[in-house]
Amino acid sequence: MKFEVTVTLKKDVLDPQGKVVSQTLKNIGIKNLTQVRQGKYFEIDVDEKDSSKAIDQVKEMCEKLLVNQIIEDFKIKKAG
Amino acid sequence: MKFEVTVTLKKDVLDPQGKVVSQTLKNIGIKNLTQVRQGKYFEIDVDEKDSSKAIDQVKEMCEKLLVNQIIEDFKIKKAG
Amino acid sequence: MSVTNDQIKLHGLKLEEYKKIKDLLGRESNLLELGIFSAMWNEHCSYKSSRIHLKKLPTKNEIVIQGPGENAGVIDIGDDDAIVFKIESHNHPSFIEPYQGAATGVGGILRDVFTMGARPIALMNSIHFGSPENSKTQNLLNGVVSGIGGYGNSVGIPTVGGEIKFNSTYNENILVNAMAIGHANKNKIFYSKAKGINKSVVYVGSKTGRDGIHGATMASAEFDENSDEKKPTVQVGDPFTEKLLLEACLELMKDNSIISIQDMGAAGLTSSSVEMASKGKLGIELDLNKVPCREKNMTPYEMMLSESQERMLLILEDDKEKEAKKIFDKWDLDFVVIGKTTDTNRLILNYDNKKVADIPIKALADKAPVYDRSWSKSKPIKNKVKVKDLKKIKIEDALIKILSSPNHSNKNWITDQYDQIVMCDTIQKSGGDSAVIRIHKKDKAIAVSVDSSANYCKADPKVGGKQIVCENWRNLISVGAKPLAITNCLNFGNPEKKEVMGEFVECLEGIKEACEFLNYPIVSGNVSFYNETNSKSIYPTPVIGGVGVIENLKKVIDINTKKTGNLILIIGKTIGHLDQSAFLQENFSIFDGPPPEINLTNEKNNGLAVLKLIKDNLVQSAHDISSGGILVSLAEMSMFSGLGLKIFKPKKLTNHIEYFFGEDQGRYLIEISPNNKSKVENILKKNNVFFDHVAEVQNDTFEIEKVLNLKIKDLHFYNNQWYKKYNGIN
Amino acid sequence: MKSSVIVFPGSNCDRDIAIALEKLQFKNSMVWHKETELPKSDLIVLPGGFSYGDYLRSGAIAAKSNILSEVVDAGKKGALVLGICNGFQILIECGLLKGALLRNSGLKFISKDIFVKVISNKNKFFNKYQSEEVLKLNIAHNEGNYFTNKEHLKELEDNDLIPIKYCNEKGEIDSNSNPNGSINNIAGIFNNNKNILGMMPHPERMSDKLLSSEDGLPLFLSLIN
Ligand SMILES: Nc1ncnc2c1ncn2[C@@H]1O[C@H](COP(=O)(O)OP(=O)(O)O)[C@@H](O)[C@H]1O
Ligand SMILES: [Mg+2]
Repeated sequence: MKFEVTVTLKKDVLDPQGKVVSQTLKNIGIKNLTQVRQGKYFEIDVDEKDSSKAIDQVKEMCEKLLVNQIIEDFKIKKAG
Repeated sequence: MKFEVTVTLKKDVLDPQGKVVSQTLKNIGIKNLTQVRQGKYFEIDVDEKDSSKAIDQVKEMCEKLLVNQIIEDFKIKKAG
Repeated sequence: MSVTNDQIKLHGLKLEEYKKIKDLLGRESNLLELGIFSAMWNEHCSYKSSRIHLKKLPTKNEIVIQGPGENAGVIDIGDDDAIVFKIESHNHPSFIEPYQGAATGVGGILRDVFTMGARPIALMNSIHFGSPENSKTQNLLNGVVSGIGGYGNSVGIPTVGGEIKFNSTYNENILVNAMAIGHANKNKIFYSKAKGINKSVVYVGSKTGRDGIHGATMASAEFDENSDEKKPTVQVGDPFTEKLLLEACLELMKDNSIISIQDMGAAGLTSSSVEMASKGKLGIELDLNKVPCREKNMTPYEMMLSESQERMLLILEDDKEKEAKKIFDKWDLDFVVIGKTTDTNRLILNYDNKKVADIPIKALADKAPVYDRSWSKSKPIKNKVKVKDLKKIKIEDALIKILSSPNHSNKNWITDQYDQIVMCDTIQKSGGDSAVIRIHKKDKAIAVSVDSSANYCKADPKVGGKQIVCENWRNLISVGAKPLAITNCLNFGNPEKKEVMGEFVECLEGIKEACEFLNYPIVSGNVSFYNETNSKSIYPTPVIGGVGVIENLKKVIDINTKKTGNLILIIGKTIGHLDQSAFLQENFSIFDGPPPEINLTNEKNNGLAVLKLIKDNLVQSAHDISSGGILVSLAEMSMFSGLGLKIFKPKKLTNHIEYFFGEDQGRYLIEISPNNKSKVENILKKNNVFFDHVAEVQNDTFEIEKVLNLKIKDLHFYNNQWYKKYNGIN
Repeated sequence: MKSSVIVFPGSNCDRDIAIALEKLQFKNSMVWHKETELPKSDLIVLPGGFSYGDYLRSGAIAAKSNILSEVVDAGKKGALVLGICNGFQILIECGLLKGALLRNSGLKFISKDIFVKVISNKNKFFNKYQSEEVLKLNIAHNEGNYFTNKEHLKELEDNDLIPIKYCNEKGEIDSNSNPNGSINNIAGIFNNNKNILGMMPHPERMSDKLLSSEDGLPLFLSLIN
């Protein structure tokens, strides 16, 4: 079963990358840009047929390793 | 209008991060894990009401800066 | 609208303290003012528990240009060169978020150095973790190390050394102390003292966000089970912006537009503006609507207490704004005039055309509480440990055990994550006794070392305090440097406890005594109290960062043995003090007994003699003897060079274990050519220095006849295993 | 010889390389990234460091700067271009060199002295080295793990476009002597014309005996004809 996990910085936490990226986009002529925030993305494949069990496993991965919960939030989605 | 952009390494490109992450997950006792691939995630906010114009703008950002199309693919989604 | 008792407590202030605030204001304070007071009056900013003791330290001599009281200390190293340096703790933030905590610690100390007009030329650190088996340690270790590297590497300042120690006393409270060293022209030092009325107060650097609001308060509060709730106060560092800020500030400093400059560190805009005004005996008035903000709808309270990183406050000469702004524009940094100096002696804050705070500067600075906290005399351990099975242990096994222990293992795993070479002036990287950094384009260098000995300080605070200063002095001498001055970071538990305060007072007495005797003044420092979790304080851990000068680059010495047939002499007397030694800790898990005594007269005499021998070109390599005693120090020299040693048995001391592993102080190993033997011996005799022959350099084998026989590659093997295993690398 | 060192916000080896070049009597100019014109130069250097904080992808943002289009033009016309470390990453991002520099296989920043073997000295940059010579250089990077597709790899190998590979002290090229996971131990590559070189190790850090070795100097000497 495949999952897509997105990890984003919590609101109000400084995103130095997003800041530089959005400045650069403006510099190279992109208009109407309000904000860019950068996060991480994982495609995770687990060998488990039970969907709720699988989600629990992915959640465990996030909590134990993938996400720094002090500054980041995460979302798990079953891949289409 | 808000968009979510995911950028992933092309299939045949080595993903050293994904590899180490999945090894580490196994080491800390996660079972049933088949594969992890790591990518980037952007939340992009554009000041444009016309949805198709906005998407074009985000696409332009991807092509001009956010994505290295030699090794990466991307997907754009309107944020819920 | 007055503040409630709950709000007062939440701000870490005592009710008596609030009473004093009311008296100083002549009225109740509003919430914003309370926040400002809490930031200025907390332990971290006000030094309320330590101030009266710090005053006793020696801080002046002929080479000190600026002692404590500024962002960093400044010393004169001859010609027009000045060295600017300071050490600072980031313990609590690093425990909560190791990567960002350590990274922002490095960022903060760099700003302290470049605000004074110095280009940073090196970074050092002292990091202490709990026992490796503790479940939190590995994650903290990895995070802190990559945070330190991540920041310094990116800014492009070499991280050239430091120390790392494991001890269960830090299980719930790690120590992360970062030191920065900069180089300036001694006639172009910049200070934080404001001068002149109606001068522009300028905000430069990153925008203000909601980072670390109450960070300074956090640094002064002990941890408990609820510390998790304090998490969102973590600041995120942006080394890229720091690099821009560094270059922009140094560019602006080339002319004379800056009257006063101060980084925004703990308590951000509050402490920087108050500090400038207080030192200049002036007032300051700010228009908070002008403060560059990252988020919408930030309140005055948030702006004043935010600890967003990579920001500075400047006071500029008249008519210099335009040129200055050009520089900051070039580096893509905010540059906004947010206020002016006044003659009111008050901090006045305006927001939306209303006055939102009005506080006498004196109330925030000079009138901050100072406590003479009660303290109890420590009871130094006097009884020596008796070990029954001492002689049953084989010297070879004991050596291997020490070399492969976490505390004595090779630290390459860590230092390979630090760029030690960038700037191309690193003459000696970490691994030796001191780092050596050339003064750019000159023929001279400085040496830097960072040291601590928590176990010694716990067993006997005063002796421990003396010992670290001496060990630090020795490390500088060992590379051929003349020790000049130190900075210190005093990491202690809860000062409201008598025993902890006692440890503090006595450690400081020891430090003072040694510094005075060695003419080794303290020019800057930091105090970190409340290193305590669930009422358990850490061992007293003062950290000393010393700087010395090497006037001629040809006279730099390292610990690499050079040539077979050369002799190794030991300088200083060996009695065989095993208590508190690495030997007892690693082989018997004994952490008891008194620390080795310090004899300051011998210390100075031995050190100056070694320095003289180095100056006379009589020494080919040198190493001080510290943790692990003679045998471990010899092994370290061998591992560095790849050359073996034939080690002689002691003539007098019959207990070989005591001889080889004792940790008597004031000792060095020096390598000399046999041709210079009598010359060296004469100098040592003339100076009343005790010495002996301990070994001869040979190929490949590290041996004591019939006792120990190891190949250098075996030494490497044992010394290199631990980190790899610990981090699961094959 | 005239050289230009391009300075980006976040570059931090610009001063180091300038010193090495000046030591060999190059007439060097520092060129700020916002400039729109390159001074006339025989050699253009993109130095190491963390341009734009290495944010997004290392080198990606610097590749969009004003001056880079000038560098690309000059490179395509045959000017000598040298990208070291972050400079190599920029050359890849702007398309002057092919392939990708991924995260180090150990996912950690690595800074240490390493060895590389000169695989090919028949070019402008390595002609003062012996073929097969083993050099001690220093690396310091997060993303130096070179990767490219099979066809391009073959092209590189077949046309002598890989001048240096990571090896051990004895010159053996194997996985133990590969610090970052680079494919085929590649430490640097050329474009097809061999006028553009990208390399991860820092030759400028090995240009002063007092600091370590002088193994980096012949590279700059090679350029002086
Ligand atoms: N243990 C100490 N020894 C000497 N000076 C100290 C010590 N602790 C603090 N200081 C001095 O007190 C002043 C305030 O320090 P600190 O609040 O850490 O400064 P900053 O706000 O720049 O971080 C500095 O000048 C510092 O050098
Ligand atoms: Mg400061």
